[in-house]
Amino acid sequence: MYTEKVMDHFQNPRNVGEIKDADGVGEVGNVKCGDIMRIYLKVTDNVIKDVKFRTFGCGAAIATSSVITEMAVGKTIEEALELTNKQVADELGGLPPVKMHCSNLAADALKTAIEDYKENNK
Amino acid sequence: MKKVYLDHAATTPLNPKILETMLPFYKDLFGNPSSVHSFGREVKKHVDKARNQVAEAINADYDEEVIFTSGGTEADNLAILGVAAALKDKGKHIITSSVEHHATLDTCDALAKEGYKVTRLSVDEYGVIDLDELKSAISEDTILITIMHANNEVGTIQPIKEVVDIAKKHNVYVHTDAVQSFGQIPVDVNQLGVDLLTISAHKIYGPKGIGALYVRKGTKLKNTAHGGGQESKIRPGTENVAGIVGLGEAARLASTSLDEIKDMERKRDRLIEGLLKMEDVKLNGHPSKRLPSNVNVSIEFIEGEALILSLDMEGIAASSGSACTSGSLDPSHVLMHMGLSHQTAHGSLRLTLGKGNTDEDIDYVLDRVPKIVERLRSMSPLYGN
Amino acid sequence: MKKVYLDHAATTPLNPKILETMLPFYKDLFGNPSSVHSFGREVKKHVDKARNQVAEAINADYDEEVIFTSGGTEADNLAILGVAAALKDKGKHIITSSVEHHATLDTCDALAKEGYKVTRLSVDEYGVIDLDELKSAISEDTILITIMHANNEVGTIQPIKEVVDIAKKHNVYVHTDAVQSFGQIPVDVNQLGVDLLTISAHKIYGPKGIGALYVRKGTKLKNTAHGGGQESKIRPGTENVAGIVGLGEAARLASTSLDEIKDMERKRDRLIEGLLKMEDVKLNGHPSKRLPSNVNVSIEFIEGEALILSLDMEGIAASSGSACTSGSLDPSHVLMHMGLSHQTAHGSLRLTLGKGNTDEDIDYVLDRVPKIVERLRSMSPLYGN
Ligand SMILES: Cc1ncc(COP(=O)(O)O)c(C=O)c1O
Ligand SMILES: Cc1ncc(COP(=O)(O)O)c(C=O)c1O
Ligand code: FES
Ligand code: FES
Repeated sequence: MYTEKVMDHFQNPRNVGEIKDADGVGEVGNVKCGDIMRIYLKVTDNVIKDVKFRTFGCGAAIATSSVITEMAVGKTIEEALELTNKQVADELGGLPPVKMHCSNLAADALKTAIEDYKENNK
Repeated sequence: MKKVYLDHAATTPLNPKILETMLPFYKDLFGNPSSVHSFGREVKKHVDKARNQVAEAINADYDEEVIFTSGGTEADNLAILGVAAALKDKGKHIITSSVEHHATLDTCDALAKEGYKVTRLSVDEYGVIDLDELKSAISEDTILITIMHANNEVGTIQPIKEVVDIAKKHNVYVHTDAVQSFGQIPVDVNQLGVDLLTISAHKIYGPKGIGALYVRKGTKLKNTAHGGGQESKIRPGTENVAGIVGLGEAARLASTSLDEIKDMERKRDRLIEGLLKMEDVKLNGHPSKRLPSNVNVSIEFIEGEALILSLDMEGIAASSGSACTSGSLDPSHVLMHMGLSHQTAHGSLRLTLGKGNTDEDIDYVLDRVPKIVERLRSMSPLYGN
Repeated sequence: MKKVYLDHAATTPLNPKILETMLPFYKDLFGNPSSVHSFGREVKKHVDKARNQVAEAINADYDEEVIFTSGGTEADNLAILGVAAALKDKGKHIITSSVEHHATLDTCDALAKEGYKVTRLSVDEYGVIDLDELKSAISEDTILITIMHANNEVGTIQPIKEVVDIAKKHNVYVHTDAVQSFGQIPVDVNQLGVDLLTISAHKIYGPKGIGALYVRKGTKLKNTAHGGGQESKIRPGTENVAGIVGLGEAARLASTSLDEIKDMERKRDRLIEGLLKMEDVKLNGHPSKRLPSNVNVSIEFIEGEALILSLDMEGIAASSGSACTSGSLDPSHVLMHMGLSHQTAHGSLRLTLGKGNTDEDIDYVLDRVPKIVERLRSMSPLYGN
């Protein structure tokens, strides 16, 4: 069902938690299956220095949250905004078809957090 | 790693004694029961014997009232579509409940698309149907009431006898899906009074892919498949002989071992008690009108699949009301109809006991679940602060 | 007593190697393939593997084109009813032949009662359909042509590739029942070009109660049963896992052992030759477009069932076109449509070879049949003087 990489990220999720003085916070929810994903960002000189997440959701939801935090760290805001849902899924070695919308969630949550950062730094 | 299987409502291991009775039909006794020659006649006898075993186990009056099918799903389909087709000139109204198995729900939905009227009775917070609602739902046009004997997710037992009492006054057939109840609580077609009843072998330590529909003598039922003369022409196709023999033996063993059930109930209650010690955990289903095997709790702030996967890594096989994994992403229709919120329904955990589970299994589960729940909650944006 | 089984068209013994592959699924690997936990996931892999084995054996492009069913009968039903339901707005005309298996014939009859138009193509004296008749039967309204690959009674092989060529010009789906041909002659869905194809495990040394329908990608087919999400939602119900694994292995072995067939053909021809030495005996079916396993002769002045019972007493398992025993008293519809008289059709003998039959078996049969025939003829008012 899930690839080894999905299971690894599910079992040992990277960057779980919160950032107290985050520069940006994004939360998205998926109406269909009720998951909620919250992403916290720390940004210095336009580069994402730290990302943390909290997720209520299935194995895929947790794994995509985890992997996107890894993918985002070290990227500029512009680069991070270009991360796509498909890239997230590919990074995990693929997701079951019914779970594909979960990867949308991860990319969306990151984008929402970046929007929030931009809003805060206008 | 320790392995604890607590998903007996999904399927049970095959009892080795039952396998033993099946093996000859994979070896020398390979004939086709429809054949005239001795290879066939010999096998036919065993198909007849299995039919008798099932009939006796559910206290049917005639062996021929038992029609073998490829499982519970097919038996439910046959009961509902078969009665609908046979009685379509009498009426086009079917009554079911909102918490049925998909084999029943989806079949009723299919009929609804063909112009039948389907009433889905609501259930209370415990998952029990309302008999008054049933009474007022019955009309001249009603041809069938199909209500499951016990629910597969929350284990709630429905008042089938009372349903039959009401139905009889209006001359309406009653079908019950006894897939989960058979082998756990008494299933007696005459005591219940039903006209049709579904069982499935793989829930009672028999093989997968074989089940039966009980059809009371005289009940009007149209075949839904077409072909040879097998199963009184109601269900054509060369018989799954080994499966049938296995179901016969499984039914025989199921009906004679209701004693072990008391001990299962005790273990179930230990599990429930232990799980309810965690904060924000609630029992789903009825506290007493409940299958001896069934534990179903909602654990707030976490999602079912994540919990199942984590338990799996500890060797514990469980399931969740959350249907995330089975193609649909909607939370359990059963829990939703019992009034749970979307989110709470998503965080359900079903543990279903079997004959092989020990008290050590319960200890192990009660040790691991709280740890896993804590870990998942610590990841959840819904929890804490 | 010597036992000679010559009724492989009715069912085959299970190959012990195939049983070996099935047994783990009756033991440790008992999980439900739909379960999320490892007990389920492990089993799911083997269901997928079996699907791949079947797909490869019939040269399907995608594994998902294989839908497991409870046998050939269900697969035929699903193909015909499923296409009829899916395309009912396109048209309501179905073409079949007059010599199909009852699983096809009776399903078409059921549709005819529901207002579909069914054309039953006639056959020549050898049981072969007429392609010109097919051409003129196709109309705007035609949605499906279902013609069997090889006949179960007389072994006649139909020109399916040519049927497909004609059908393609009119954009009409073709289904073929390959239950008898698979494992005996090449069955390649792409070479044949069919859209749907039926196979059954118990005719190819696999277990009873499991079969498959090949459904070419993109083919419109409506599910006929309703429930869980198994088999791409086309065929719900907990999978007969052991059966599926057995079918997978049987399909693999069937497709790689077409060599043994040559030797079977030689034995078949010995049998035919020997039987034709008797007076007033005639071969039924095509002399060359014929399954390697099939012998079917009409023996004048005697009745089939009496012959079968007599052979049985000598340990020989055979069958007859006479349907005396299977509920109906009419003689074989296949033989009648091939132009045999009522009386001649009643006196048919079908011997179908399997991999286990030896030349000694043939000798034994050729020794006993004439004696039995003589005895029965001496009792017949139609014979002699
Ligand atoms: C209540 C109920 N009905 C029907 C079924 C379907 O039976 P089967 O798995 O034999 O198709 C099940 C099991 O999945 C069930 O729990
Ligand atoms: C040509 C043909 N089609 C269909 C079937 C039915 O298959 P099953 O016995 O698996 O239901 C048979 C065998 O009885 C057959 O010979
Ligand atoms: S959380 Fe429901 S599908 Fe991912
Ligand atoms: S001869 Fe007796 S039934 Fe046909």
